[in-house]
Amino acid sequence: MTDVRLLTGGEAVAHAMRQIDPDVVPVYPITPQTPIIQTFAKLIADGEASTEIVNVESEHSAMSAAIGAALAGGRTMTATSSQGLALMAEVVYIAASMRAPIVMALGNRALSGPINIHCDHSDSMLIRDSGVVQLFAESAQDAYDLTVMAPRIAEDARVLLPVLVCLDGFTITHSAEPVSLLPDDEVARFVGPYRLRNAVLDTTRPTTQGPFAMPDYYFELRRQQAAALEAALDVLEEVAAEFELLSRRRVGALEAYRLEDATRAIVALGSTAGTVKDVVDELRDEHEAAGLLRLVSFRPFPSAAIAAALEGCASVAVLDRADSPGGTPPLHAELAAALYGSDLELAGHVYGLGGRELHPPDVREIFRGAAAPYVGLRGERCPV
Amino acid sequence: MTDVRLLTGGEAVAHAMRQIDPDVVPVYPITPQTPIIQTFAKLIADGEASTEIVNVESEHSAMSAAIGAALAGGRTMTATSSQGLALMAEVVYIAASMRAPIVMALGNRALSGPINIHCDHSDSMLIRDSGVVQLFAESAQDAYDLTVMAPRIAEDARVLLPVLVCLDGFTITHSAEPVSLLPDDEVARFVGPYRLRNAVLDTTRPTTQGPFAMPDYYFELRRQQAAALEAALDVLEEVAAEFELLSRRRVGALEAYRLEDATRAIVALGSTAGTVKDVVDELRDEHEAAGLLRLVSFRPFPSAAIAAALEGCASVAVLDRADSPGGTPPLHAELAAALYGSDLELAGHVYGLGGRELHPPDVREIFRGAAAPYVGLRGERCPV
Amino acid sequence: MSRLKTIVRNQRGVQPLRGGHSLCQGCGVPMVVRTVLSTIRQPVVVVNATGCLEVATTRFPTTAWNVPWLHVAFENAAAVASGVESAQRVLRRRHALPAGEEVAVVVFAGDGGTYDIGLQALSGALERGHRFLFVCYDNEAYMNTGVQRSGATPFGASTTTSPAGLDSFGKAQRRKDMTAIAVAHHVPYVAQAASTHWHDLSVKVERAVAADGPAFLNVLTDCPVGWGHEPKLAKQVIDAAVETCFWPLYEVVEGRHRLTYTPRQAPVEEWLGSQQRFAHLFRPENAELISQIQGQVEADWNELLARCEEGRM
Amino acid sequence: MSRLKTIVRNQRGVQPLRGGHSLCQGCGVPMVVRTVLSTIRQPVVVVNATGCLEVATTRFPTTAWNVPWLHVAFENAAAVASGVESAQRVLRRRHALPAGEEVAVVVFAGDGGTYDIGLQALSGALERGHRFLFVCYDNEAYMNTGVQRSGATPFGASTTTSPAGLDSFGKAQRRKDMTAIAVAHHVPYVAQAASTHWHDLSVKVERAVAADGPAFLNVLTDCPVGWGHEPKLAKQVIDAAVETCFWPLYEVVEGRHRLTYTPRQAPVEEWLGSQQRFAHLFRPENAELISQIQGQVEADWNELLARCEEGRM
Amino acid sequence: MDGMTEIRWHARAGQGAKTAAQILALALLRTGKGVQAFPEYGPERRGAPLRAYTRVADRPIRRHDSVTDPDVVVVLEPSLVHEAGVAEGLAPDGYVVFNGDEAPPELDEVVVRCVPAQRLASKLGSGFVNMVMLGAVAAELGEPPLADLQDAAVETLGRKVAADDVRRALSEGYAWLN
Amino acid sequence: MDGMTEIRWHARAGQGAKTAAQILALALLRTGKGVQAFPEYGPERRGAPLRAYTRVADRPIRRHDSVTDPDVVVVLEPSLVHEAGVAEGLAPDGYVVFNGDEAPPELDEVVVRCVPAQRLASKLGSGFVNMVMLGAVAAELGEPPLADLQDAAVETLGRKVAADDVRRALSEGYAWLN
Amino acid sequence: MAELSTWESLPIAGAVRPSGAPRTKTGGWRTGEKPAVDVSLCVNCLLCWLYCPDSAVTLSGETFTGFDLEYCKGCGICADVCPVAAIEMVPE
Amino acid sequence: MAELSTWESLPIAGAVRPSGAPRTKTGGWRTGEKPAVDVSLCVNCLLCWLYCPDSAVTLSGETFTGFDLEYCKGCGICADVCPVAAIEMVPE
Ligand SMILES: Cc1ncc(C[n+]2csc(CCOP(=O)(O)OP(=O)(O)O)c2C)c(N)n1
Ligand SMILES: Cc1ncc(C[n+]2csc(CCOP(=O)(O)OP(=O)(O)O)c2C)c(N)n1
Ligand code: SF4
Ligand code: SF4
Ligand code: SF4
Ligand code: SF4
Ligand code: SF4
Ligand code: SF4
Ligand SMILES: [Mg+2]
Ligand SMILES: [Mg+2]
Repeated sequence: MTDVRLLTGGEAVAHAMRQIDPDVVPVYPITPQTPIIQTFAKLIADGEASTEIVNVESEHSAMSAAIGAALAGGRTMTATSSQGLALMAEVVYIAASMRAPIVMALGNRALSGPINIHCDHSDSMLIRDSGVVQLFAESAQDAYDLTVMAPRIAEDARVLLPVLVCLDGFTITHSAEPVSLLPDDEVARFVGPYRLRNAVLDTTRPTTQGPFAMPDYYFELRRQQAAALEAALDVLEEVAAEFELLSRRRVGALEAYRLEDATRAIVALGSTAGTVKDVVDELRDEHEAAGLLRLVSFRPFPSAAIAAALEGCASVAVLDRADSPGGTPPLHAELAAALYGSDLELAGHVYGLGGRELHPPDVREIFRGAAAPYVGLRGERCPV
Repeated sequence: MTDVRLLTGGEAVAHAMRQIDPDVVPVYPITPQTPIIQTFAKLIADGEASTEIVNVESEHSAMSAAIGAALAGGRTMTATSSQGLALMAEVVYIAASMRAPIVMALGNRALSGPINIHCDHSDSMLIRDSGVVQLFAESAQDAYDLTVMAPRIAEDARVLLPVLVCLDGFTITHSAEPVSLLPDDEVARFVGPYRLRNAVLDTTRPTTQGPFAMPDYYFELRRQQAAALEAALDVLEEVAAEFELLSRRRVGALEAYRLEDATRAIVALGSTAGTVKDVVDELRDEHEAAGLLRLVSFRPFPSAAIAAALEGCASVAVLDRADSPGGTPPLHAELAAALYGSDLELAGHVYGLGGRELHPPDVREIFRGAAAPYVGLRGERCPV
Repeated sequence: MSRLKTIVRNQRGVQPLRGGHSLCQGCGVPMVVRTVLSTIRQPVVVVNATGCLEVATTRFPTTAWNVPWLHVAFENAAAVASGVESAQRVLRRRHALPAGEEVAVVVFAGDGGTYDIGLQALSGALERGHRFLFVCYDNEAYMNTGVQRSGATPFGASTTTSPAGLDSFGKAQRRKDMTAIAVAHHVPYVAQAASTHWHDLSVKVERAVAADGPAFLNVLTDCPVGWGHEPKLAKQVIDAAVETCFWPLYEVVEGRHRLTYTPRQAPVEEWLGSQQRFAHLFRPENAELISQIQGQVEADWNELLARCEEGRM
Repeated sequence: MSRLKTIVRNQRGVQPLRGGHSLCQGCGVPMVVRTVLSTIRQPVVVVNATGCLEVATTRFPTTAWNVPWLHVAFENAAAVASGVESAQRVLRRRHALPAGEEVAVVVFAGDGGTYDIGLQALSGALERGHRFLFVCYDNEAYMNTGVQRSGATPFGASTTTSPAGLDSFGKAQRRKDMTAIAVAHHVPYVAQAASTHWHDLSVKVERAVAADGPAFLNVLTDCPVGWGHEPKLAKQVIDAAVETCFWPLYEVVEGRHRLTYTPRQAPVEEWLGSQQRFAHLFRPENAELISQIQGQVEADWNELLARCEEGRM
Repeated sequence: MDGMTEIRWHARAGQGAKTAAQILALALLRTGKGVQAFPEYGPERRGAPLRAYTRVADRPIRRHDSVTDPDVVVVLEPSLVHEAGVAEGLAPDGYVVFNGDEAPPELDEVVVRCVPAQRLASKLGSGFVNMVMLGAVAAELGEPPLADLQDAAVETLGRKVAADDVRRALSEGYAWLN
Repeated sequence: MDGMTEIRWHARAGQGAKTAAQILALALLRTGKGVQAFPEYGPERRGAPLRAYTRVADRPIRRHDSVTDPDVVVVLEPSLVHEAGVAEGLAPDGYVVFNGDEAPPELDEVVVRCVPAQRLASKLGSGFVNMVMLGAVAAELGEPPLADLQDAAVETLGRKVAADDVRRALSEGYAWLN
Repeated sequence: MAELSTWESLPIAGAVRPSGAPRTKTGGWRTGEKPAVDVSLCVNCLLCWLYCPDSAVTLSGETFTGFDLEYCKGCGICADVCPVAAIEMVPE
Repeated sequence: MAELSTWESLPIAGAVRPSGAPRTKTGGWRTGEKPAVDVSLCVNCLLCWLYCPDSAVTLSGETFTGFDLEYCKGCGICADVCPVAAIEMVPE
């Protein structure tokens, strides 16, 4: 009775949206998010869902309208990429602080400049301090699953935060893969109705939302938000467990792939993990104790679980698909903090910026410790 | 012959701008940057400098116009804070990638929400991957000095990047302190004329600037930018040395304060460093081997110099004036990466969000290792 | 006076904006808020752009507001309102809201949040046709941050970013004509009003809320601090703006222009002379500027009259 | 034909936009670029907003441009141009540029980068009075990203985000009247033009560049892919827009409106019928929509005529 | 990777290579295979050279890099042999399925199966060159069965095209190389 | 901190406390001291209670936290004793300089120096209440010398005010507590 | 800051309910003058009520009753707009 | 990717000088038809030149000379706008 289709990640997300049938979707087009919103728009135009799509005039307004809609009392979703996320960055922070449980699909794409439409994670990383939940999909199936799970995490009373489902631009958004869809009614039951405690449209119990906070209260209000993110880690696992009952697929905060007895491990996000898994299998066949730690949840960052998962390893290579010029790349820095004081050797690599490919031979080099800090860059010299 | 005045940090920056007399200053008001632009506007209105101020309609346009002006061939400065920086974030990345040597004063202020006008560093941290240089002032004097030095760093052929001079909102922007100004002509001579290789207004040698880059070239163009930031570290020291000859003041990438034989150190940015210095002196008087590492340059992050400076310490407390909910605070994460594999004990503290005060007793607690992760937060429990 | 009694009655004993806020002594904004909100009979939700009104009324944990109130940022009030309005529309369609009167969505934004940084969000919302009322309280500068020039600041006014000085006579550009820009969006209702012409304002609010689509109200509102006049002279100052034709009162219903008040066409000096920000214009060397301003006001006035004529054709 | 020869001569043998770009076969944009740039006699700097023109002409390390060309982002072309223009002004004042003819600053932006996401930057630049020419090549949708609805998309058009479907007839809102919005900014020169009316367009460019301040040109430009017509029918399709009064050609000089071409007022079906994006309107159940469109076009046309009359008073 | 077949499609944007790559994947998915189908994207428009890919394997496909050394290359647009490096990276035991009566000299070094798809499609009168080629590719691969391929194609192309024309084009190509 | 004097000014926004705090710092700077002057900022407007601070020390001042336990509290606006906790944190050996003829009961527990600045300023006819108070504070502190203070004030207040009025107001206050 | 709430006890997102919220008594902002009414002159036009920036004109139903001096900032607008000069600003 | 430049050898910020820049030969985009002119009919109006999206109509000074088939994408617009039907689209 499972409904397996050949869908791009973008289409898969659009189908999850159709099944969730949110109240409001304010959205602005940008490559490679377009397959999501075009597929969804067509489904709506044909009456397969009845969401109110608000075709706003910029991404700043997309997120602003999403906040308005979500706090008014409507379940709200949106989607963007790259420059779109950068343009709405200001309001993403505010959405998190106003605790608006908006679900947003992010087709990861390199930030300008130069302008480029292909995948890297610089857009996600731009808002890593904003207080939103960020979950990375490895495949179109993952993108679907996480989108279905997302409202449950976002709307949990312990969380109440925006949840971003990140899918690699083109590699996931535009690649057709087998995707198993849940029945419509099961999704509807799984996500349940949207219930907000302080809906702005409830004029009988007025609230002042988005007040000014001076030094006497700002810190405390921010701390609340950090606590919500900490709670999101538990909630994510709970929702993942429940989702597993339904789907027999489990997507939690992280996936340890053949890590049990691994001595060398790679840590990676997103679609690259699939490529790494193939190489891990090959190396295992060659009797090399290689393993992969795939992070699904980058925010909240599951530090303790990561440290535990990597405990037996001797060395870890962390793959950043984003740079921080003049500083430490984001994932590398997080790993350094999470593993600080351990004996693990840690090597950081930046790869895949602006859609540069990472092929299995590159992955092998990384496992061998023979890769340059910038993997796949022309003109890069290996460290001595 | 030194001209010592009582100036707020904002006024001090405005006077540096008057002395530099840039060609174009596109700017949009926001607290606590306003003293800078208001003082400067008044100086222009009275004919004390002849800069073209462009009163744009938003910060996104301020940075956009700055890019246009700088690449057209005009020396360009601007200033902003908080939401202003967040709104222009998209274009800050592009300014860096287009290698526009814009100098920007940033009156550090907490990002919304909730909305707040007081100091923390969340705004600076938002753009830490953007590829700009970020220098933090400890005092009004520092703010002046760094502003005078900034064009030299920004415009150096090895760098060609935006340089942000960050001054703590209110604490520096609005506090009056003694500031020693250099003579106008010395500043003019120090900064020299603005010369751009590919000025857009040079219609005899047309260039295409801001092209589209596919996966075949994007990575390489980004790598160039990272190299420019690496080079900025050397250039900063060179310019600092030259500035020292003029002023007898030296502001380099970092300041080691009584670190030589320190066993416990604090690492901090901005105006807080002054408070820490007072406590260090007290502790030294009490025969405690305390020291401070003040970072002036957060981008580029002087990892090697930091590791060297902290080598003799047993434990280091790093003070972040910004949080990364669900993750590691920015400075903490950088330190973890810089010191990874060393024996140093590293403790991270978040403090001062939204203008929360940090008083000497708090600093003592931190030195004692008795402070909570969130210092000065109401309701925070100390770790067990 | 019956309209004012109606306004009082609409409040049902609860001031939507209560005392205890920290707007300046004599600030002109609250009376606009009162007139607008109390004219509206149905329940309201207020969306507020960053600015004096917002900052000074909601210092956590206090609040001066007694109606649902939402603030997100400076430049996006119209977009936030789009979201609220869309949610209401779909929730009513889906029967997920208690039956009852439709909630009126009202935006308050200053001129900065309307003419400049908020223009795009407003324009987009007008194009999409959301049913909401956008009220710009236009005090002609960024007051909250200390009186900086905005697109609404009149030619010649001194502000902290267009200061009069030895080399400068204040703002060098004419003001953006925001009301005309809103009209060009072909929305059902647009009007220009002035705070102290409260009856006119109240009538306009009524029409605006009844309109089947977006409505835009541009309300000239005094700021004693930024304009430089004694607070209690609010009425006199605003009246001068109206009577000199600097700020004509009119409305545009489905594209048809109509004057709602006939001013006595006083010389602009009456308006300029009432405020410190224009004081430098009265220096002898600036005499030419005043006649330039008079000329511009007259030209604009004649153009407006022509539009009103056109409507009558 | 002498104007066309002048255009050719202005080029001095160098095409500002050369072949080798990857715009679609038959794209309507390049001829607008050619007509605009070659009409201008002085040296130019081009600022380009993100969109088809930008993306398809500058894939690194290639470039199709032969004049200084600057691209920063999608929404800020007018602000970037403000910076370039300001720099030129101050550098000339400071004698830091080689003496010689002033460089004309020309922006090219699509309708998305003009009506929607770029509106605010444009509005601010118009208010500040920078001397530059903003050319919107209006192909009525976001083409670069795959034909999504924009503020310029006409009522009833099917796009990928306003698709015609079982429950939908395409875009439900009327198009934003960007030319009128620009006019409301009271800038020296505003005009509406159409790509294939090249002579009219060229004359307008000449006037625009001569204007003492900002100039705005809104040029209807066909997109065979997004509109759904054969590339070679460009002229026929654009002519239909003009002849049906859907897209009147006019200019507004210092506030005075003037028609620059008298169309034959053909029925809108001529325009709608020429493109796939309107095909669904011809289904029987949508007949009402077509007469609604005809009504709107006529109302707008009459309003424009009234404005032109007014100018003559 | 063991048991994986990688196919690269060459065409001009607008000629239906992306769709063909996807239909093949769908039909193979229905036979229980692991599949993936994706095109390459750039700023180029209708008329520009374009590549698309299909991956097939006996188990789920996880790798997410592009195809560098295809087992099969399909040339939908013959003129591309001049500009697009169609044989680049072709696996040693790989082959090219070429739209034309005979192999062009550019492909002298590699194994080529010719399918006069243009001609066959014209003959059928429906212009489905891509479907003719797709049918031929399936025949050469030995999977999926023609009927499955036809079903997948009709489903993917939807209401807007005549199902019979699609089926006929596929079987014409299938027959040619079977 | 050794050798540091911290002064807190209480007034309503618009009464010139920020300026007074700054003038004091400037005059002390001219005598070779380390100084700092800053107000507290909030969303409150003209009329709201406001605090400003002056720090003086024998060496450069580096700390950048607010003043919590001032050595001197200056109350420019007498009505503030009801609402603003003016004696809060006052150092054990600290004192309050109060604008009024006699100390209000709220300040019973602390040392108060009264300066009828309102009355003195009215008498002078110039309304510089803040300058009268500033003069008195300097006298009480024992520094800076009156002339330095007067110069600093005239320089800070600029052309817009009558220099003589400023000087007179300062000396009036100075004389009162000297 | 001991009297202020801890972070765990604050309302989520700082959303404030007007009913329970504290309000700042801004009566202290008055700088020497306060409004006083001669009720015998008052014609109950309610203009003072409409204009008062601080919502400090009190009503009973629709009848003017006086001023709420806890919030009145003493701006004098009510006195200025009263058509019958029933309000005067008087020293505190 | 061996033929592409290394990161150190690229122009700063990717600023390209048109003179040295490679250009894509888009003549291959034509799908079967190319323009052909009957010069004897041509009245040198230059409309084809003005309209050509690919700058593929060549001139000598101000005189029409033909087509640059390296760039011509074969859209047929030149043939459509030629007032004297001097241009025809013909099979390659
Ligand atoms: C993105 C951004 N830029 C700047 C600011 C700072 N800011 C807050 S309010 C304001 C001025 C508001 O002016 P206006 O809209 O006219 O309202 P008023 O203050 O006059 O009430 C400014 C510049 C901000 N909050 N956000
Ligand atoms: C901030 C941002 N949002 C979205 C995009 C994606 N985007 C690039 S071009 C474009 C559409 C351009 O439309 P238009 O201005 O009409 O030009 P056209 O494509 O029609 O030439 C969009 C949506 C972007 N680059 N930046
Ligand atoms: S500054 Fe002006 S607008 Fe703002 S509160 Fe004061 S009087 Fe009102
Ligand atoms: S999509 Fe339209 S506008 Fe864009 S290049 Fe193609 S034809 Fe031109
Ligand atoms: S004086 Fe001002 S604040 Fe007081 S009641 Fe009158 S109008 Fe209101
Ligand atoms: S304004 Fe005067 S007359 Fe009117 S209600 Fe107030 S006090 Fe009475
Ligand atoms: S066919 Fe098209 S591209 Fe070729 S020359 Fe003619 S107009 Fe130009
Ligand atoms: S359009 Fe025709 S007549 Fe005119 S120049 Fe071209 S070929 Fe000659
Ligand atoms: Mg304002
Ligand atoms: Mg367009």
